[in-house]
Amino acid sequence: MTAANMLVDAAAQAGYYALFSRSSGPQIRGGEAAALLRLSAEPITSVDDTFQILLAIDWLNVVRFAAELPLGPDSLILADPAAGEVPEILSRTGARIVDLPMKDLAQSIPGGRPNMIALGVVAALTGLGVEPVAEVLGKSLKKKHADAFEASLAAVRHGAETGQSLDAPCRSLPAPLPRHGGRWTISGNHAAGLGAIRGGIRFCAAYPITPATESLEYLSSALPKIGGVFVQAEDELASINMCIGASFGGDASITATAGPGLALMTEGLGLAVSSETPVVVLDVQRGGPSTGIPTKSEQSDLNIAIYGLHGDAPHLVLAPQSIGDCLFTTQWAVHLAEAMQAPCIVLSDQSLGQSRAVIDPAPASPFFANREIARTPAEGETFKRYALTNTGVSPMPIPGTPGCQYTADGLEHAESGTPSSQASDHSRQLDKRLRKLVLHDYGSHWASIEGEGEIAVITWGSCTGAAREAVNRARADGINAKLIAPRLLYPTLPEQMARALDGVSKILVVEQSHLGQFNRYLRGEYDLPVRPDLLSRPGPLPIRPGEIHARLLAMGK
Amino acid sequence: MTAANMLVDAAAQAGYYALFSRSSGPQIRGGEAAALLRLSAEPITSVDDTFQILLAIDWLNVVRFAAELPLGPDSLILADPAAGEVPEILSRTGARIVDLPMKDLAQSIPGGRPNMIALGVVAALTGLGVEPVAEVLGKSLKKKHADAFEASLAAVRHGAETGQSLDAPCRSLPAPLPRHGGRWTISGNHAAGLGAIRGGIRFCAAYPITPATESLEYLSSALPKIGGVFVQAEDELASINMCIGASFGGDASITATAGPGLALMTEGLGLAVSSETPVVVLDVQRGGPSTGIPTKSEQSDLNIAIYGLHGDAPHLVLAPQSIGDCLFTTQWAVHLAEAMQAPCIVLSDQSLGQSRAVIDPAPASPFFANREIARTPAEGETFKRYALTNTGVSPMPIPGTPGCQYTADGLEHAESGTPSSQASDHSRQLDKRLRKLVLHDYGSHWASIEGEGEIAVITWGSCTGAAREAVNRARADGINAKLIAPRLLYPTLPEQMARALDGVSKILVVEQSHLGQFNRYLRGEYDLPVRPDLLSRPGPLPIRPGEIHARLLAMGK
Amino acid sequence: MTAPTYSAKDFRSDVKPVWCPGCGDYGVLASIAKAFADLELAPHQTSVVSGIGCSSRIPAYTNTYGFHSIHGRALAVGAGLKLARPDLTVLVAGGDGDGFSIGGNHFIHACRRNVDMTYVVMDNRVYGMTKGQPSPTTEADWDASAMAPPGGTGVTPFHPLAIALASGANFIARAFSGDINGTAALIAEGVRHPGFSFITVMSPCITFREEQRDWKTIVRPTGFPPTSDPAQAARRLMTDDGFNMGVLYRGNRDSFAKPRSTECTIADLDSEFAV
Amino acid sequence: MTAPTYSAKDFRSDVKPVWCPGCGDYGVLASIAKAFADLELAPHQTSVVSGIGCSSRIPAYTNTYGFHSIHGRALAVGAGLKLARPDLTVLVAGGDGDGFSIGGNHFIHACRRNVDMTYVVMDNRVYGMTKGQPSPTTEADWDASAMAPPGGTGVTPFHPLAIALASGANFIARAFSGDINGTAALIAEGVRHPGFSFITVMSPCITFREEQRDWKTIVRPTGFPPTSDPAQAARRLMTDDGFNMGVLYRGNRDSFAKPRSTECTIADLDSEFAV
Ligand SMILES: Cc1ncc(C[n+]2csc(CCOP(=O)(O)OP(=O)(O)O)c2C)c(N)n1
Ligand SMILES: Cc1ncc(C[n+]2csc(CCOP(=O)(O)OP(=O)(O)O)c2C)c(N)n1
Ligand code: SF4
Ligand code: SF4
Ligand SMILES: [Mg+2]
Ligand SMILES: [Mg+2]
Repeated sequence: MTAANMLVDAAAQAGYYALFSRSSGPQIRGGEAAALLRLSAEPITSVDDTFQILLAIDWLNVVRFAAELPLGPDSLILADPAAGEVPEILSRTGARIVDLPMKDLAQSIPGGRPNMIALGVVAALTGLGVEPVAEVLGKSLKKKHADAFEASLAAVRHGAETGQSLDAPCRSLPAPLPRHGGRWTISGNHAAGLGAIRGGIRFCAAYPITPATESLEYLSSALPKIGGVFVQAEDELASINMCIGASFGGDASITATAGPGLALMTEGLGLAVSSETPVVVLDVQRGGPSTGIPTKSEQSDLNIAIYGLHGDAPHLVLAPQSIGDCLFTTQWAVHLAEAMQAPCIVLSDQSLGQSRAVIDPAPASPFFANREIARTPAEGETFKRYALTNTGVSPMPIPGTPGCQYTADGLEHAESGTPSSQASDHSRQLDKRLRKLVLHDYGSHWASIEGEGEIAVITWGSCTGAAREAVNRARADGINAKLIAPRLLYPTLPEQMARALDGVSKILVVEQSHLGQFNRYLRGEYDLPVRPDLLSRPGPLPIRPGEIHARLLAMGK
Repeated sequence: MTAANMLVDAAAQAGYYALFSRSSGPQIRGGEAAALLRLSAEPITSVDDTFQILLAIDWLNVVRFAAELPLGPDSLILADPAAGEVPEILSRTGARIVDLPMKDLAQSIPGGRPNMIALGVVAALTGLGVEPVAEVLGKSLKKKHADAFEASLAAVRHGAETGQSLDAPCRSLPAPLPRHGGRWTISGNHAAGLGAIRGGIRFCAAYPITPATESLEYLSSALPKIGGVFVQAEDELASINMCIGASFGGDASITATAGPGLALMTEGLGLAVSSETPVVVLDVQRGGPSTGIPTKSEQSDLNIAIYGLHGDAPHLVLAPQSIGDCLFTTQWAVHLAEAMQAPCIVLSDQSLGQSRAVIDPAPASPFFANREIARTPAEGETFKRYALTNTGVSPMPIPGTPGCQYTADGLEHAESGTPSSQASDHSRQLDKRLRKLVLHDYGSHWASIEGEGEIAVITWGSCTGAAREAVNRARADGINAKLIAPRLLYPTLPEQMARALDGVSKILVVEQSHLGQFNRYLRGEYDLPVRPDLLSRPGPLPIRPGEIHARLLAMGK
Repeated sequence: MTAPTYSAKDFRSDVKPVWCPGCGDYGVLASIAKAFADLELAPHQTSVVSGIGCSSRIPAYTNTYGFHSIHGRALAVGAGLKLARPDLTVLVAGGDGDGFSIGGNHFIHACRRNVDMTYVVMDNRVYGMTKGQPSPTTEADWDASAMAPPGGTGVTPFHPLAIALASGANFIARAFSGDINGTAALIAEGVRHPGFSFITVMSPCITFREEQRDWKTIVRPTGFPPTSDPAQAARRLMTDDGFNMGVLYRGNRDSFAKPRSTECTIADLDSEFAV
Repeated sequence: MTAPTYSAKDFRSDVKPVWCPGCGDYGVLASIAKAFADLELAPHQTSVVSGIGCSSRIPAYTNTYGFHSIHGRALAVGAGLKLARPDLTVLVAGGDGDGFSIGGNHFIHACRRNVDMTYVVMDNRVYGMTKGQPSPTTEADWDASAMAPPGGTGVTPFHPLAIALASGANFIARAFSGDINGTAALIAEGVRHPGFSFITVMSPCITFREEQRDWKTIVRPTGFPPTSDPAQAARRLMTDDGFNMGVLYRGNRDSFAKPRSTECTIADLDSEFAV
């Protein structure tokens, strides 16, 4: 992993974009693990169809995730013969196998390690070269560990020489594009954390859970620096309710979790709906149901995020579409939650959250927590917390404001907040809580809509990148395809969707779930012009651009 | 309430059917309260459009639920003038107002109480007569409280005389139908409890909550008599997980709750899905979201019941269609959960659960817990708990069986139960867990399908009675309408629904929720021939037959 | 100009309680209002947070920033509020079911975390709101409930004060709702004491536990001066019969608070990700 | 024919643990297997129930009826199982996070309810599985975690044994995972003891708390004979430094069990509703 991280940094240094994720076996520490890397001169938002190079220092129980390493006849397997035979599941892909005795090569360098040899080989084969790698090595090691630096650099050079001399044809990277400004390396979980803070989050209570923990680690260290508060709660029930308390107190609040934790939060989310207390929940989805597959990605929390609250409890659900978009979408989530005094769930997933990418820096965006604040009422007026306004948003006081005392309530209530079981109060407050969501102007951010044509690919979240790539390929093939990827999943925007679907006569829904959750949601919530085709599969295998492209080719005939 | 209960018992005694519910204000004890009664010579499964008689001893804050007391020009308000003016919201309905000085009348009888006067008046006006009332009074009072019995009876007689002499035209009950066997008086919550036990439930862990508590009270007293176990748990997280533990141990298990408790159970339900442990959850729905309106009815937990689990977690959701059907459906739920080793949610609601009805006794039904049990494997064979069978059901051992030791797991697993994060194990187990649900033969119980025609009313749960009555009225008007009310809400049965919808060109969906949850579910899950019309409204006002009928008339034009 | 002072009445709203006539909770409401007035607080600087139950209805009857949250979660809501807004006086209130049954985990963690707030539990040894089921403090042999088997649950009741002590609560007291002044004084002392203060108030449910009307004849002031030695407090609590009123433990742990000062800008945070 | 007897090995499955080499939990696994063998139980009559965490992976490594449930709920699953099946030996196992953080409420209620089962907590004062966050037993100043502020959380750690005592646990012991025989003996004694037995096992996380390797040099047998006096036990626990191994409390409450006998038929139940 160290070597792969260095390669990412080196690529960034040299002006390339990169996408880096990892896959590993069940051992808590050690055991088999693979670093999965894509490098490109252009921005990357998706995995590729196959890997060009598989470099194996050893095999251990690689079969446990071999299916996650797609190879083809154009792929190259560089393997240390000392690690034994290439597993059949990999060799039968037709990939070309080249022996690379990394352990032996490393031994020829004093202090050399096989992973540095490997790094050098890859730097050579991709055309990245040794220079950027040396620079990264220098930054991380030179000062404190001069010996290690020298040894590593020597090993990298040795690897690079070996790489160059290998009879291993391999697409080299094109020259990097000219750079405007710097680049970032960031994971989706960190991006979400930074987006939250940019949006104005100043309170986080949370309970650790894979694969959301890095967001929490980030917030736990960043929030205090910026005048915010982070608390590790005793469980998710406490997390969400602490956030509600802090938000009632005036702080924009967030918690982050994964499926099992989200399940524990739905009662609290219902309270946020009814008491109209803004709060953001970042759900980094993993394989389900139940404990499922904590370290692998899936898009199967859509149902619970949209429909998982008891009663009629409309709220906000957003989904970021790339690692970088985790920042924008979380920032927007804070803005929307605060503007509408409603809970907002952000559906990220493991493949976004725990992957690291080289991206262009996130531009500033205008979305900030901006609650409609109630002020002390004029003499003789009484404050009504849940007043029936036209927008559905009722000004909310910050505790400490004289004259606005009220009781926030999860019981149905009259405009004042006093509990009421009257049909009229109930329906008026239900209407108001829905109205504020549907009347809000979400602008163009509600969806990515790209291209024109009769065939629409409708997808969401982390599948967006692959779908975009597939649509672009299909368009290059002369197929009139368009991409529709809602970033706002709930509430639904019937008019906007109808406009996006104008002229569409075939639909392909793409998602990573077993039950086709997104497809059912689309059919139930929208008037689609046609029964969609569905490309859906559970995790952990990502849906790759080639699969979508193939479906589009078939549909385009 | 005592008087109303006696009237129900008396009606039952005399061979009539009855439906009795109550509505009250917020006070924990005392305060305004109304007993809502419908009496009929034929079985009743729905409230009526208006009340014929409103009898008021006092008014207190009746406006708090006056909307729940529909009156019309044909209605009669009998009010004690001592209680003051009839509230405007009631008098403006055009109902005829007749003075009835119940307090004074009561004072003329030593020990007489106004409610017994009222009971006598109603007995006379409905044509029920004093005899059955006297019999009921005798049963409840004669032995222990001879004085009270005499006083009450005298008051009832005095009331009846007054009633007869009133100038108050009122439809009398027709003669009762000849009876075959006895009758029952039972509430939906008790019926569900009895159904559970009939189905084989022998364990219940639960936490009290309105309006499910009576089910628990029933089970807590009935289970021990029949060799079962009842535990009051510390919370709903404990309830569901204790049930899972007991079920793993071999006991068919149930818990009962309402929305807020169900929200806390979804993580446990996901564990039941993944570990394939049968368990039944009775959710008696109330007004939502959050704490909402605990004492009033609504059908707004449909979303959470079907879609509230994280990950892809298919399971069973059923809904009873009448008070008596609470028995059948809960019994069936036990059978289905056990047959498929899956959690089953039964969606009752306050209007079914807390209403009391006179019904025909529930016939025996063949549905019983009948788990596919694994036996000690033959020498040399190893037991695979999650074997990939054709039906999707894998035999489950009872702990204590030699040779079948395994670990139940919420982590994704291989056939043996050993955790696995491999794509192939994941998709195979997901397929299996879905397969067992969709391959099961649910017979005709999956839905009530009545009548034929181009117009279909699709409804569910407690709305079924009103919809049935409306369809019958429409058919009497010459409109070809049919009723489709799925008792099995999840999984969905596309073929059966398609057959039910054969020839249908107009659909009216009827439900009691604000967001039209059932409508979206139907659209998302089924291929409907046409975009449905929707008659949907949140609680607490029930949807009455006349409203549905009016919509059918409009659609039939 | 001196700051206005407020009387107990100013801390009461005009919402009529749903409580049964004679419920002990009326006394607790009066005590809270009196305590806030005695502490010379202003209504808009106070907050009363609760869960669900008869007792948990209390916020709406106060004129404060109230939060009637969900069953068992009041302490979490209260802690979030106090951590976000150290300037407010946060009082969390509720019942024995809300606090010790469904809310038990937040209770022990609140004791341990020691956020500066005051927790008032109206203990009536029953679930009043749901019509009379045994709670964690209900006597093992109480069986006048449709949800208890004849002879009672047989489960030894909890000792919330002992658990609070073992979990790290910084101030522990017992009060009786019939004694409005005494309860108000204990609440005021709890509010003043740093960290997490726990005050259990014996508050009769005259509807489901009529026999609790007798409490007024049984309660007595504790004979001991308050101790700050946990071992001594533990011994006393383990042998106490449950009717000694007063401060039973007064600890000296620092309260948990999060300093809120801005050390950097968003641009600084951005720059951590620059290549 | 005499019943077959089983050796510790028979209680082990052939699933390879995911634990780090050197993790303390290997010792606990060995101790459980040994305890079951020493108790002359048969694998099919035993059950090991857990939540989620490194330690909670243990059921799959035993050859029993295991249940690897969800985070924090092991005691509820275990109680349901034992109440339904009093004939089985039910051992519940897990970590300090699972048991005392998210599972804290079930812990105190299990102590109080006193169902006859044995709860073994592998306490490593950290969340191992999620890569090293502070748990309720983590020292206030431990800050080698990406989720703890510099200087540590500042929150005083819990004392689970004291809470167990205050909550009514019937048997309380402390063990060290490095001492397989000693731990096995304590587990066996806990299983034999009626009611709820709680055994905390100090089980080092050598990956996130390397310093816990030193525990083996610090632990010592408790100097006192076990007491059945709660007040005495409370005093000892309140002053104990956390390194005394052995039985610390041995109570004599009856365990909570539900008799299962059939007194009536379904027809009898039906008839209650007849007019
Ligand atoms: C999640 C959830 N479970 C159950 C309930 C039902 N419920 C409401 S109040 C209550 C118990 C209240 O008891 P306590 O806290 O002692 O308050 P009291 O009414 O006695 O003052 C219960 C079980 C609920 N509202 N929410
Ligand atoms: C509801 C839920 N929240 C959070 C998690 C994530 N999680 C898994 S294990 C764990 C902590 C484990 O700590 P501990 O019980 O001490 O076990 P250890 O790994 O240290 O043995 C957490 C927070 C989860 N699986 N489920
Ligand atoms: S039921 Fe009991 S606790 Fe509730 S208001 Fe009445 S007396 Fe008070
Ligand atoms: S992380 Fe710690 S607790 Fe987990 S297996 Fe490794 S050493 Fe054991
Ligand atoms: Mg109570
Ligand atoms: Mg731990």
